[in-house]
Amino acid sequence: MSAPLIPNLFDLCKVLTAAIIGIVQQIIYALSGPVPPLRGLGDLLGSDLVINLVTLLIVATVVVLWVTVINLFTIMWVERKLYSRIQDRYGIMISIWSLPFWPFNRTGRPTHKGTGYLQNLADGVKLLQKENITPRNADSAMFHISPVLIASSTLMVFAALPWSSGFYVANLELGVLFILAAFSLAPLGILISGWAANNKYTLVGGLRAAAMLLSYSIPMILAVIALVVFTGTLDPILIVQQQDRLIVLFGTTLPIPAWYAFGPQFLGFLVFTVAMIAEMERVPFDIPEAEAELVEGWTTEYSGMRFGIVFAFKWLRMLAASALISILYLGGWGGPVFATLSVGGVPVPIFPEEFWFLLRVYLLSAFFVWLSWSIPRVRIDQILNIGWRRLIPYSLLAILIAAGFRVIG
Amino acid sequence: MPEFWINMGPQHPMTHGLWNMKVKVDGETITDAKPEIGYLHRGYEKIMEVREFQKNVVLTDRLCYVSSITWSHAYCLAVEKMMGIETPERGQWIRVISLELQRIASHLMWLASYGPDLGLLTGLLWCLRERELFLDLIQLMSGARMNQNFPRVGGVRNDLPENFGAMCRRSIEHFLEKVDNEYPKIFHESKVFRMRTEGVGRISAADAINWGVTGPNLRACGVNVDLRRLDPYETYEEIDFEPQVWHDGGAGDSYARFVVRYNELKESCGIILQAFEKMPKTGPYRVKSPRRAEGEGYAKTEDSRGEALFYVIGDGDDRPYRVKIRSPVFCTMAATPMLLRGNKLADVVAILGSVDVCVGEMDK
Amino acid sequence: MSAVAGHVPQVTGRPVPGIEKEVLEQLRAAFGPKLSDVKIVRPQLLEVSIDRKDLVPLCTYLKNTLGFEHLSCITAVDWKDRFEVVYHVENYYNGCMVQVTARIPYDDPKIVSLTGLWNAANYHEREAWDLMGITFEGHPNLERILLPTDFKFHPLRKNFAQEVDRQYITRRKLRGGT
Amino acid sequence: MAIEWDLVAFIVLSAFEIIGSILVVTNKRLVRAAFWLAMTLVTIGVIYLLFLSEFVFLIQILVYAGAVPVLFVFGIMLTRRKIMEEAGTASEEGIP
Repeated sequence: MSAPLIPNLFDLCKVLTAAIIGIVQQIIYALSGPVPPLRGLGDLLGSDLVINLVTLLIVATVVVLWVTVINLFTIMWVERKLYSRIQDRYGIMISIWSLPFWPFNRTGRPTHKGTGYLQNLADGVKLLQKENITPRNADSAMFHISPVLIASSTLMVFAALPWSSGFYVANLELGVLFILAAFSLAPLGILISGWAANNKYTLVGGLRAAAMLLSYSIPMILAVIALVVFTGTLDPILIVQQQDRLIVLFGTTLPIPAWYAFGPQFLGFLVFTVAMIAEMERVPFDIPEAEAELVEGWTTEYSGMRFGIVFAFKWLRMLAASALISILYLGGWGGPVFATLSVGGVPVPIFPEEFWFLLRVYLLSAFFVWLSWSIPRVRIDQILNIGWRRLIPYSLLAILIAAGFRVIG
Repeated sequence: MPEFWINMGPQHPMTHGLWNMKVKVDGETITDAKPEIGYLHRGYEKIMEVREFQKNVVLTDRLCYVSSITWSHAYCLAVEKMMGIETPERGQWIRVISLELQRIASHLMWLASYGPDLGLLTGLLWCLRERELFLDLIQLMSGARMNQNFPRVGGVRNDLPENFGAMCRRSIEHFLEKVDNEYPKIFHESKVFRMRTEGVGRISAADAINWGVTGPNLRACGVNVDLRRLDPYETYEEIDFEPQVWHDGGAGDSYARFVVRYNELKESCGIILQAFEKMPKTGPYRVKSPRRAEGEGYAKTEDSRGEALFYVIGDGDDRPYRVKIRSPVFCTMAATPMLLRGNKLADVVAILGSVDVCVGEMDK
Repeated sequence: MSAVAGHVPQVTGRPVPGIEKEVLEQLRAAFGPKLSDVKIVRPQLLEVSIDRKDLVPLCTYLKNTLGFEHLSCITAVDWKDRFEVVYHVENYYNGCMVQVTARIPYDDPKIVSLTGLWNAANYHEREAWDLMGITFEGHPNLERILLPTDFKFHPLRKNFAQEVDRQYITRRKLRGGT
Repeated sequence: MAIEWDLVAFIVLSAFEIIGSILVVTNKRLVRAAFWLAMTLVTIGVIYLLFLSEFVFLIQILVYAGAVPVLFVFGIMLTRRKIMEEAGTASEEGIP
């Protein structure tokens, strides 16, 4: 029912690398006239081991760029504009004409009536040129390692996260488990950065963050277990294909798509979403950087681009979380294609799978932003209360329901 | 984790001003607290002894910079009582209107800063948007948004602009419509807000009275004391208004303080509208005050944070011999260790936010 | 009359007219000779001045029997030849306020502390000591509250230089000299 | 003679592991020891990958590398008496 824009990213890039390596090979063979050993190098380049390796690298860069440049800026822009509207103001309004270099520094153009998309770029550049201060007698080795640990564990998530049935880096049978494992690596980084910054506020902030993330990854994993009872696999693409049909209830096919969120998995869906909000450290569970009492929580001592990385990782996790929720419960990239144009022999669907997937991701992110900017922050012991006393029993109940329906259904 | 002291201040997003609350923390629960004040001490009582009576109004404006008319009015009332002069009828009504406008602006500033304390930044933007309405009204009336220098010894500086009543009515209707259905959605009806404020920072009525807590913080404990009713000054007898008291069981926690102040917003709007009806349309708004004065006078007014008292002594010179400023926040600060003990570290913000600390008047 | 802990005092919130004459008689009956220049300034306000010796009996009488539970503020006044500490005490039940003035000789500025009766006195007495230099015996921790702890003077005293008499007080003189 | 790549990888990984575990024991600064512990546990996981068992590797990362060192650091922080005087976090004025 749904067709991807890019049927297979790996093959697409393979064509690209084959072309490049072909040209390089010709040059080497041309050079190998006077220098015979070069011929061996040419053959090595041609072997498919090197081609596969280079294609994988290109695919990885494409997805990482797609996530950390295009999607990160768009989601930051969506959030800043949305919560400004909630707060009855314009939000970021910087326009293309505010750029200082040649084509854009024309005078007389409104620099602040634009869409505001470049504001995040401007913030990034500003952070780049800020000084990276390490607090005095801080544990500098750990202080520098933990942002790397946090950021890399978040990027690891996008290695296994498919954006449509063709657009992914690696399609693992255990993709969902890989993503959960990557999510669970961050508490260690947060705790160590809180400890290493030699500041009471960051220490308490780090402790709280680790406590919260630990106590919320348990219901998250239990909810996924409840889902796996139904799907039988952990491969995201198969899960989405299973949800790509209409609900058949007592023989009549209802027009509702068979997303897992509608079926008996509804409780698991709620538990998973709440646990994801906590994993993302969004405002209802925003204890780690509770501005009011802990100044900035565990990110207080970071400055410059190190703070930029640590701060951007919050939005990357929001992106990963809404993507995971839409894959597991909201039917990933299922959606009618309506019409396919053939552009130069290549069938290009008007509403491809990527469109439907991004629509779900950004709607979910908008929901998280709306939620986190309209309710205050919950206290740390209340969070742990909710986590241990309410979410874990609900997730166990979800598993019970799923198993029950599995037996009956 | 051994007990250790955490400094909440002097530069801390929670303190809205320069004071330091040292909190002894055992893990997450607070075992002891020690406020350190005096960072903003400008020695007002000493400076006031070298300025003429009327010139001190400039100083009392800057006591609590969020509700400056209420403070200058209290000072002028004390000096009038000392001199034995009486403001004419219309002057008293104009004073009542200016006091209530300033009270609404001050309460809105408190509500605006209470939202982000608990993590709700939207509250800040909404409340400040409404506060602009009232700052414009105050500017229309007295010429400035802050530090208006509006009250005079023996009356007010100038009369109200012509259709000030109609402007006030329009702004108040718009404001009441917002207060009735927009704000309760993010404050009263939000479950998380109730979780963060109910049962937090509890103080019993007897302790509150003993420690000298006054104003909305005391009425939140269920004690029905409102100086505009108990010791009516200006023309408050003729206005029938209902002091906002927390009725069901002396809760005395942050949520009670929040509800009391929130209802006072609506109450003050009612008072202003009543004042415009009962106000004499014409008449003097100011009486000439003598240059030198002898004797002592004291005035007690209901400031937005509690009982503001001025005790002025004159010895026949044209400047006061001694001025004593009783600041409600200075006295409530003595009771804060009692409020904080036993709560969590994250509650310090909710409690001190609901006590509405204004550093200018606390340090004098 | 005094509020039992936990029990919310039933306060009508309305002033009782003519209460100050009643309170005047009760005070005269209990402390007749000791009170000097008792006068009613205006409805709801009563002025009494006594010597510092029998301040505590008067205040305990006011608090426990007459129900004056709210100590509004404590003012220290320096009259160049004597000190005066003015206590404003208020009764929430009938809205009456009594202003008790205690005279203190200039040479030994000492008076008994009232923190036993009202805890509100704690901060007021510390401030009076901090700015005027009157020591309150029996105060739990009488130390500076508004001024830095290593400040040597009591600025509100009349002999402390006023900004008008001298252009400015040099920092060196402030820290070390007279 | 073809180099058995998996044997080389195994040797390298186990060398990492041994060094890490030695560092865990000998390190004076406890938080660093916890970090090295996490590092050794991850290398053990990677060795599982060598045996082509991804599931065990993922569970190892999820449970061991994600939760156990965090609980260790929790334990360290909540029990040590002189929290603020430890070499890495000696703050000048100490507890005010």
